[in-house]
Amino acid sequence: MNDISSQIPAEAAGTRQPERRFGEPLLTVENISLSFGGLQALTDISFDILEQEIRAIIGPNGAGKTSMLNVINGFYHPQKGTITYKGNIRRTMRPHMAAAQGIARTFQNVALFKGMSTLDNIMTGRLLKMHNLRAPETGVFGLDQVLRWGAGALDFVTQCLYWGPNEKEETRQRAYCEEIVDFLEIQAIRKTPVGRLPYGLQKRVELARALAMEPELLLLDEPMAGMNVEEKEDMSRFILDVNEEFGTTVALIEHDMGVVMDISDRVVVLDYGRKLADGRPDEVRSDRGVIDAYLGVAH
Amino acid sequence: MFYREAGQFKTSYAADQAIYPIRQDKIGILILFGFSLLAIPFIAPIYWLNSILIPFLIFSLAALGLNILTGYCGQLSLGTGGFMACGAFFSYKLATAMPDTNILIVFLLAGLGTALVGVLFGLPSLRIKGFYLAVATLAAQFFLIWMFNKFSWWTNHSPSGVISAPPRAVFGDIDVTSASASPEAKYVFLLLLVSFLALIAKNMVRSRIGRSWMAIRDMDIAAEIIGIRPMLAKLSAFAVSSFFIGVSGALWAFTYSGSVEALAFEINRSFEVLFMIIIGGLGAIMGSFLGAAFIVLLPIALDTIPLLLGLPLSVETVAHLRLIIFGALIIFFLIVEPHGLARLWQIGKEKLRLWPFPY
Amino acid sequence: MGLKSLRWAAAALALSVAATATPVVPAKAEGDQFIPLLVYRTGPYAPNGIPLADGFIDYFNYVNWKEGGVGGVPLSWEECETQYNNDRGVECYERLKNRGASGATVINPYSTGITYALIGRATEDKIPVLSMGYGRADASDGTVFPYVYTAPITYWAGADVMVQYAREQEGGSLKGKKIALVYHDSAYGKEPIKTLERLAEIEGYELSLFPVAHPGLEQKATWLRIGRQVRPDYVFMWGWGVMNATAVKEAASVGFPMDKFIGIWWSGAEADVLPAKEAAKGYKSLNITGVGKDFPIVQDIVKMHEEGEGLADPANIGSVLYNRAVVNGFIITEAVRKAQEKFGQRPLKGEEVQWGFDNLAITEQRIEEAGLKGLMGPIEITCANHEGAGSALVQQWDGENWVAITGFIDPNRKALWPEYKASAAQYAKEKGIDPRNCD
Amino acid sequence: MNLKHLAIGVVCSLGSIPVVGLLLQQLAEAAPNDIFFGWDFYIEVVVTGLLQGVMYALVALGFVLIFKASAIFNFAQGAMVLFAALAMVGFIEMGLHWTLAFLLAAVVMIIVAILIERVVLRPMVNQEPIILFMATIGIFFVLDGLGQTIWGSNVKALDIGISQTPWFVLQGEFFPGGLRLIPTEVVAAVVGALTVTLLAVLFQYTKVGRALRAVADDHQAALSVGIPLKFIWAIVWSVAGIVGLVAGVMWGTSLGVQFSLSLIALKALPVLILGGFTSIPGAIVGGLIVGVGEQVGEVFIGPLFGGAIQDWFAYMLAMIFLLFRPQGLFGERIIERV
Repeated sequence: MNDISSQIPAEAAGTRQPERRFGEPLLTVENISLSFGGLQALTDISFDILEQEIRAIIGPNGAGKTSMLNVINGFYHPQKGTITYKGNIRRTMRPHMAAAQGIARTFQNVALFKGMSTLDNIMTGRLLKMHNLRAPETGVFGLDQVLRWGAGALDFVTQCLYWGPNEKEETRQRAYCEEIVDFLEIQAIRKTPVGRLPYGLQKRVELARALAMEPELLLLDEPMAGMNVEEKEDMSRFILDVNEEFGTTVALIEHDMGVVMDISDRVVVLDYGRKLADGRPDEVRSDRGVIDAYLGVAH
Repeated sequence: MFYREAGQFKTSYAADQAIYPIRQDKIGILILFGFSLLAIPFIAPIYWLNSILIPFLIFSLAALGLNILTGYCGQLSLGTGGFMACGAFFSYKLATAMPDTNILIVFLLAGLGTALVGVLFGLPSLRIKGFYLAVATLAAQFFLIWMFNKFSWWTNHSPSGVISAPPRAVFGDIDVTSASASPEAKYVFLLLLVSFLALIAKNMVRSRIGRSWMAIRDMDIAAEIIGIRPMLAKLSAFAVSSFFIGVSGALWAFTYSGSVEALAFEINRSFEVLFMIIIGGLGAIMGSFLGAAFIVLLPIALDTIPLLLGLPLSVETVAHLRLIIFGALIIFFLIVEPHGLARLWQIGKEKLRLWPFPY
Repeated sequence: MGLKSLRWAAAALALSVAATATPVVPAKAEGDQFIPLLVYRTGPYAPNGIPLADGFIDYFNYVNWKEGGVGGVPLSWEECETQYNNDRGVECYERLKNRGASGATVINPYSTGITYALIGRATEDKIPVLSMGYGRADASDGTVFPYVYTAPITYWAGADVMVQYAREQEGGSLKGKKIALVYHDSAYGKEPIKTLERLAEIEGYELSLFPVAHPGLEQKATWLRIGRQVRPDYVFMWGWGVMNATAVKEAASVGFPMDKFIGIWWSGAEADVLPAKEAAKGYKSLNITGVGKDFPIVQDIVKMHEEGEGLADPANIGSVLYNRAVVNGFIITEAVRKAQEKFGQRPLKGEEVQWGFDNLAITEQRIEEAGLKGLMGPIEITCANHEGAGSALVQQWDGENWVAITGFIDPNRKALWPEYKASAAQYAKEKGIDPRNCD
Repeated sequence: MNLKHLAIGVVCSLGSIPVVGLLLQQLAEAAPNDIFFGWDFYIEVVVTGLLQGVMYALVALGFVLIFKASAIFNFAQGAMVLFAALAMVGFIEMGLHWTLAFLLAAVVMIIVAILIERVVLRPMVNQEPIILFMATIGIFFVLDGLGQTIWGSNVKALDIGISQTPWFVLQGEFFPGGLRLIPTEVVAAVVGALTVTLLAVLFQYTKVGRALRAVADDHQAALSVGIPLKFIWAIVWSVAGIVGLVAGVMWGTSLGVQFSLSLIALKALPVLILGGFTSIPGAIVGGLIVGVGEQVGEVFIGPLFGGAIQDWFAYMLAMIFLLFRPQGLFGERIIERV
């Protein structure tokens, strides 16, 4: 797992066969309903996300798109419905558990760690992958837990002393982060506190942080909001590259229809917390209900 | 001119991650440490050792502890005094119950005990935030002080509830605790201990654990979504912070004051330490030291200024003026540089780097 | 001024703070006997601290004015504001201990907390600590505490006097009576508990304890229980600062008879009863000095003020705590005088003054001669006995003034000394102190 | 919405009084040596607590006003109480009637408020809450020092013509000795109730009140629709100063005006977290709960632990409560969004 070179497929990624692109459903949501007090945010939503596809979620403001992402990464708990992730039905969980299972996320309003530098933000994304020490697996009941605790304590000590395994691990993870920095072309702002960066770069750093988690499923909440055309082009390129080179499944919310139609494989349309349409971009584009929703026809 | 980093290239990530990546800084800090260790004990007057340097070092440690919790993890705490009291009373009980144990181990155990108490009182932080949490930590403050004051077991049934530190040595027969120890020995002991603990703190905040604290501080929701367990991060911050504060409380009772009652750790102590980290700089190890120095020195300086100027002010007027000036200075500093002395220090360094060119 | 220049100002300020913190030794004439004064003229205890500090400076000034000092050696002093705060007290001590021609003569901490904090330090520095009517009672044992003096009387002895007085009021027996102790929940307030508990067994009264949390603003619950539930025959109080005034008010409001309510000598100053006004009428307290201005020495000080030589606020002259400071000052100058007999008339070191204390005997005759008759009882300090066998009287508030209603009462020292000894022995054991030999 | 919540809060609180009483009765039977319980005594303790609670609420009210309008946790409220009371006593000592002195002291507090807004708040707009909090501690020191420099540190009696002798009302079978009421406290309760009503009306029905609520909701938005933020802040601090003056007068008449008055701010903090930092009715109900809880706790539970538990009892009460309702009694429910 820790061998970095194996994590980043080299140029070979481009040679992948198109027909092999989509695999099994990575995540399936079925009949999800969510409400806050009296407010119904999502009603009976079902769709799936296939491995390695780029799935767009669109809809007018207040359609429940962000709530949907929040449900997927465990921040909101739906009152009804099931989520199946990698073939297992998921129980109620906290967001950090979703993260541990390989779901990463960016936010509509940039949610970077403002007091830290770009590099530290990205390194924070590596937290789950960092282990100074690993407890050996013995398979003996109880002993494993004890060993894990012991390893955790020792790990803490090495962090206090910044010594041995800790320094090695820091350096190794740093190298990984530097790869992402290169990939997203943000070398120049490595040590800049992110609070001082312009909005477009902040969005990029946020993507970098999400990538540092080596996610299997990447949730992007309006990655291109507030950007100019060139920035949007850059960002689209990055998303496509991530999807192709790392093979990461992407679910994204976006308002720019042009971008959505260009880069997504399939689109799900929400309105007023209900699913309106689901399908390939060109199918969705011609859907009567979708057009009505966007043009504001009364329901 | 001499403060140039041009020509210093880092060829490995390890070198780039060092505490002081710039060579001049490294040399500077080594000289400062060497001077503090080898020269100050011999040249500083006893008054400086006893009344300024020793409390400064102890307060720095407490500020360091609070800075980990408040500056790095973003959890505002007003319970510092209570945790210092824990350290003081735990170490007193341990030191008197096990007179033959090395005092360093006693301090360590007292710190660990305080860490446990810190975790206990940190539990509400999982539910409540901001000023609500701050007020909730006052519960810890008042409860702990009451407990040490109320149950005479903590003071070995001293009729007045005062503990007085027994003399103990770290090695050989050079005492470092209680009033009978020489100020020089106490100072050197404190300098080494506090420097070591500061190094540990620095290492923590540039490692994984420190990053998870800062992530919680900057945006707890995003931190959780990238996989940080808020409970673990917050409680570990409470534990580490309380450990530092507990050790500083033990040092306060054993090396500075020699004898304390629980009321010595009342709410004002909490505010004092909070001032230190705000003035010094939240989220800066250096800031804890600068802030502690400032708060220790300011009242003494304010007392001395009228004497220096030869103003015939009564003690009463000076005392009142001191309150006013103290308050006004704090407001002034907060307005001018809310990021504290540490930031001023940094700005100064950046200026020096470019000097004599303005940009 | 831009933010930038302000920033420079801030940096410059921070640096100058560091620079000016260097203690300056003010120019003092050579040949002074220097006495550091730890005062609190500000903060929550200022109402009590101001008359105390005023009494000191007026008395020392008076000695210089009248006789040109002690044995020709002028007195000098410097006030240091502690705000009744232990750390500041320690800092003041460290700052002042080496001032003057020969360093500090003696320390008067005027706070039990500061006394505790200074005992070890002062012993190490060989500077006597005179904790007059406060501090550690067991420090009366001069073999364990060679540099600490509790003269003329300790809290334990004070508790004993209170019980004696109450017994006398009850016609000689306290059997079956109820006594409540309302105390400041701190080192200070807890001092009398052991003594009162011991006496409860002997006298047969029932003791109930009512701690009051610092600073003592909240006593409603305490007095509800006292007034409605426990209904004691007597209430004793170990209070300080705002706690006293609050207690007197609350006692009045639950209708507790004021003349059965007796405070320790720190609960019987003007500031303690004034806020309660007429409700406080009849309230009693102990005092270790006489009350009022009707003493030759106080009259002399008034004269000094008339001649424009006074230093303090004349309104404080003759107040309870002012008088106490005068007596305290007198004990110090007597100790210096005694020490001069042995070491000569020059500024003396703390160590030398300690000898003066150890051999100090202030007789009735000497008191009268110095114009303090009625202001204090005789004391006799020895190497082993640092309490000096002083005494206390009971005073009562008549709505306008404090009035002494008894003469000086001697505590039952025979019973107290074994207690001092035992407690001091435990301290010695804990600190690894070898008691000195006084024979 | 506030009225409904207030009603529920009051009913629940009142309802819990007999329940707690019954529990304590059981406890007293279990530990007769430590606890003494009688219904008449209990009622008297509760009444004392309620009256005391109003006094706390008066102090807490100042905090709430400022927090509501500027999201500042104003630690200097205690010092403002002391400063106001000192000013008033100062004017009385100059020979003025107390009503006139009160008005002049109010003017002083308005000047103080304007100064604070000008010198401290204006340069610190948009700072983090914790920095502003520390700045108010700075204000605390300045006001404490200034007050003592001008008026001295001595205890001063404050007499506004309220008798100190307790009344004993309802003398009869149930209360053999009568129910003890202290006139100062009764007056304080009435004044407290009036102050709250006045503030509620001010907030609800005046133009300034509407602006205040708008500012409380969202500074930026309020600013953008043309509400003069600085003016509003000056108003709020003035009102908080005057509420502090009222509290100072009430506390001052019963304790004497002196330094320790500034410490009662600490007693108001548990009230704040119970009632919510932003709710005026919360301050009142919180004050009552803390007042009663504290007195009942100290009288009936305190003896089990050796007493003097008042200091932390209120905080623990508030903290345990917070664990179940993190936003306080009347605070608005927090829905987190990303």
